[in-house]
Amino acid sequence: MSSMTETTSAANDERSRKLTAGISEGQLLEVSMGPHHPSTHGVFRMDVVLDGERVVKLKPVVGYLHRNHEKIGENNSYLASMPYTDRLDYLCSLTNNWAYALAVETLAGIDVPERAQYLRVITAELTRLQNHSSVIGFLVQDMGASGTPLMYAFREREKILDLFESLTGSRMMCNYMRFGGCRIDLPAGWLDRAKKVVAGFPQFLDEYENLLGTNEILMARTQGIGALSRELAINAGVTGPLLRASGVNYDIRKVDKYGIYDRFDFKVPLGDNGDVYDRYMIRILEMRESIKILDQAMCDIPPGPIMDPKAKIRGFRPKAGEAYGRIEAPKGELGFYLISDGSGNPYRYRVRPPSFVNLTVLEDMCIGNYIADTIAILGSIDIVLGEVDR
Amino acid sequence: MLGEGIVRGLAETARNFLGSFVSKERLTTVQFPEERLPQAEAARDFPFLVYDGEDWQAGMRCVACQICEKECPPKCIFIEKSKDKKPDALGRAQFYPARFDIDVSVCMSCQICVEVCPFEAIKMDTAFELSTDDRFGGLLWDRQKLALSDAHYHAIHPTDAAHTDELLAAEKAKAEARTKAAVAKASPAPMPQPPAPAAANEP
Amino acid sequence: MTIEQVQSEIQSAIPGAKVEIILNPSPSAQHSLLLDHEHVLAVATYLRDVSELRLDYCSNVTGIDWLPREKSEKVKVKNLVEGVEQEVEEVHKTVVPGYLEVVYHLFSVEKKHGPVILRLRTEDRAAKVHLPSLTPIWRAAEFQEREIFDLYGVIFDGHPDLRRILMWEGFVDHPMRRDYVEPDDYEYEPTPHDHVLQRSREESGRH
Amino acid sequence: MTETIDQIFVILKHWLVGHVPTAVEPIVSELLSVVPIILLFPLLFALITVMERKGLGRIQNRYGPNRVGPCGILQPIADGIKTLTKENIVPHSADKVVHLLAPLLLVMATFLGYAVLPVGRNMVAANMDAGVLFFFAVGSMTELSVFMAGWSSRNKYSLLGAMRAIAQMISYEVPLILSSVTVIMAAGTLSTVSIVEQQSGYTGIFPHWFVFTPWGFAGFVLFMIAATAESNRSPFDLPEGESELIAGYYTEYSGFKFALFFLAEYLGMMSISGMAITLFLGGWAAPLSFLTWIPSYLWFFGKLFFFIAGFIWIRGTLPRLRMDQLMNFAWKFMLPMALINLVTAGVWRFMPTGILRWLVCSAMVVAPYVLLGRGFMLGKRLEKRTYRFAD
Repeated sequence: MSSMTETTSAANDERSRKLTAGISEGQLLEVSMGPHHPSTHGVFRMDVVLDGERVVKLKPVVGYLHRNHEKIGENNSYLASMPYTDRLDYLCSLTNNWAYALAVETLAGIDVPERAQYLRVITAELTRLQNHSSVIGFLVQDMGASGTPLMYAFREREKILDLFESLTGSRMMCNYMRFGGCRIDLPAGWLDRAKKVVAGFPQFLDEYENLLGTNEILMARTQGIGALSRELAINAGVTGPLLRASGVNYDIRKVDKYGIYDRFDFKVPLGDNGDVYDRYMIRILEMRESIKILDQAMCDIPPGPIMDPKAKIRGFRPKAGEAYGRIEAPKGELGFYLISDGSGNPYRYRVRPPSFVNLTVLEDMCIGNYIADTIAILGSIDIVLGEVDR
Repeated sequence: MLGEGIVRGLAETARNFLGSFVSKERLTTVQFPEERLPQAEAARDFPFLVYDGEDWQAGMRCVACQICEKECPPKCIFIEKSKDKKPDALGRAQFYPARFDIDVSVCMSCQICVEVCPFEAIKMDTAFELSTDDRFGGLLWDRQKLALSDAHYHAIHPTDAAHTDELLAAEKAKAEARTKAAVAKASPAPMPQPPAPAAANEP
Repeated sequence: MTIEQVQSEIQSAIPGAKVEIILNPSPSAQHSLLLDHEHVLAVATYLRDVSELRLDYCSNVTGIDWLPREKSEKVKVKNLVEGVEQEVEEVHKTVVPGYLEVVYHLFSVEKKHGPVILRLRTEDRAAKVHLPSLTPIWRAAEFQEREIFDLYGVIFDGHPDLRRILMWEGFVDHPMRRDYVEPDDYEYEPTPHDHVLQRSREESGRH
Repeated sequence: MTETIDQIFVILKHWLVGHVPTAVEPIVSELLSVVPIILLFPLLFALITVMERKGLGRIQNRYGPNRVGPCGILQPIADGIKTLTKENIVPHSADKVVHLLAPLLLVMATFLGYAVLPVGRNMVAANMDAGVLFFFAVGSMTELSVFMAGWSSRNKYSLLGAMRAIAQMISYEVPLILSSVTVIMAAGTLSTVSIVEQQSGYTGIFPHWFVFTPWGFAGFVLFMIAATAESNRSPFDLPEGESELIAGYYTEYSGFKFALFFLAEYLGMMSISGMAITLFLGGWAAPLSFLTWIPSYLWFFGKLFFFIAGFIWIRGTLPRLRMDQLMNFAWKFMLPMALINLVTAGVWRFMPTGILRWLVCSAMVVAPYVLLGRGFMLGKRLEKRTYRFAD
């Protein structure tokens, strides 16, 4: 019960009141940052109240990209929702695919063959690499580095997207996984190319750390900014690198051991301060762990079928019931909750988007900081509006 | 805080600045219209309808079963079944699409139609420079625009096409065996049934 | 801990709490607990702080709209109406009023287990759509409950900031309800797709 | 011969002036000094924009503009046509007169600074006795126009940007001027021409530039940091900080007025680099005695190019500071350092020549630098962290 007072959003109002005590209404500046703003990562809006440059109140406003994804899912067959999941978090379509496939497989009790599991791990970890690298690029870009870190990140990301293209036919909208396996097998020579890309990745990370790791300006801008306490992080349902930067050891790859993650030797980096710098560094360290997983997976991948022979592509109708399937997407816990009524379309198709839930604590982190910090904090949450607004 | 980190960063950018003049690894830009990367075999853009032989109308594999129309996530396919039947590649009388329209402004290149098609009749093209100045007519492709030869399919997706050919050959052999058995059982031969996968899909 | 154990634990800890098990017949076997409105806050606080389960993390909050006499809900209807007589597998033609349901998926970060699924149901779909908010217990529900309020019209009592979140202020209906009808007043621009979509709808209507 | 090439523009000007009636001679003479500046530096600005974009491109591992003309060299012309043909949008509630005046005043103010820059031997538009003073005086006029722009736009971002710009420029003017005071002390004059002339001698092959003394080097670094802030360049580009304030004080400007802001930014950058060259790097003087045959103006522009490249390099590397950090840096690091440097310059002046003078003066600069730097680190607890790993 002790954590209750700290974690409620009433605490924010209290802090707001304290900060504005003795300041008349006319002295506060209300700024509507977004929906068209260079660093809101799409069409996101923050209604900010400023005292000078200090944020005293901040309300996130979302929904500009709302297309009622869940309703589309209810009106489409199970299979037809798969390409729509690509468009949720459009940077990581493969992990979205996996989460949805996992939920449907849980719902219908479908097994996934060994090779397909390995393919899923490889593609998901590659997705994590490319997502995290572009996130740290965007984060530093938001702090005013004129594109250089982002371009380095994109240079590496392109290599991974090329791999995705030659495997799935598309760079970003991969639409690769199916209920009970994956759509197509690896083309000839793909694994060797992937190994080369993965082998070159630590070099990029070293380069990146050289560029910014000890940069005094970056440290001054990020250390101690937007600290998120352990209790609040758990209570507010924050997941992913944000949660781990606050020192909570919770990685669904380790907790649920979905797929075949129990076979790989990797560690979960944890931060102690939960500030922007920790989130930035946790992502870099997570990439290094992902490289470890990739090395093992690409070494061990067995031959065999990639689809469960019992799985049906056409006319798929799971029995009535419900299932919640979740994975550790690069942004946090991505869950799909499906209710089947026995027909070809899900009765309820719910997405638990990590970046939407992570936005809950934006105000908590921003109040009392400068307006420039809100940008850095928002960048460190790593939101993708396709997923927030659905 | 003495600026070591800044100096290291400056050294790193200098390295990249110079490296971009010598190393192709660093300067990864492909200058598009002049330079083109080879397209991946799995590349997919918009669907096309495969036809065998020379005449696109006679050789069209599509039998207007409308599975793709139903499964298409953004519902961009429209099919009108023919009233009459025409012989397909195996010589059996089949329906054919009297209309087959795809609205490529809506199509999201997801390849679901290809996967659900039991007749290997719809495949993904790799052409991507498709801009047109006619927003309405130019992006609504009819069956004539969609029809592309099997040779084209072989050219863009050789591995896939070889696999498809195997499947079709197996199908053909099965159908022939069935016809033979039917002939042996009783002449005159009954109307050949559509191949097995299609039957499996009837709700 | 099985779902029955959780049920009995809650019932012994919070006297008077009505906890009903909703079985899930699918292979996922994720069964859930239906709670009553009066005791849900107590139950939630208990589950988070006192119980051995330590469900400190509310992952997912889902709204569901159950229409009256929906054919698909025949299994669930039986659970609701007859409760204990589950073995009866006959199709009842009883008219069950529709209701809105909110589902909470709870996990434990500390003990690394889950999910424990809680359900809350409104009395009907029109007037009595109030439910107690669990945001004071789990902050994670704040935005998700707002979303359910927005898209389904469930009114969460005790929510600190219950406003529309995905739709704009001033929007009237709740678009995720099953019987939602698209308004005909949005900015409209003809595209060739309208024609195709119209025909494909007619076509699929025939099937 | 080398003398003639070096003085060719001066000779040409005198020759031209000799052909006009005596009555208009002063006006023509001034025009002949002013017009080349107004023509040359905007041309240089065009060149620098393409250089910057290509340089940043290479730093970021891409080509940069390469479509217009050979290697994209004609890109500025295309940009110019684009900005000239764009619609001039003035916000409905803006103060229209001030909104129009702000960019004009800004460009005018930045151009005025060039009057006292000796771009070559005998090549200065106005050889004032108080040249340095004049330069800083007109330099501070830019603050006014920036605030005019931010205020008149009636935009919250513009206002915030203008507020930041004022605070930043005024704060950094202090270390900027204090660091140049060392040179004025050493040279004993405020005239830019004499400051350069004092540096144009050689010991052996090495020049007598002020940057080659402990106080001169420290002053130069301080001057350049302050100059970066004065010209709103990264990492001090907060007033326009695009990720926070869209474009800061010129958010509401479009078309040609926007281009004027852009022009002014680069002109300001060049003029302040020119001043740094004049004060610390010997102006138009050759860096080594045997290179004096190369015309003086080429040396000046060569050094200018070097400075611009440095600005681009820094812009391509560093993230932006935050407002409070920027102010802290100005008042808690730059100002004390500039003051200590002033004392150092005095000590240097009165100590006898020799190795001891070097040691004492270097220590006087380095010790406070280390102390202040470490102090910053400890005060904020900034450090490279280590992380825990869980299984």
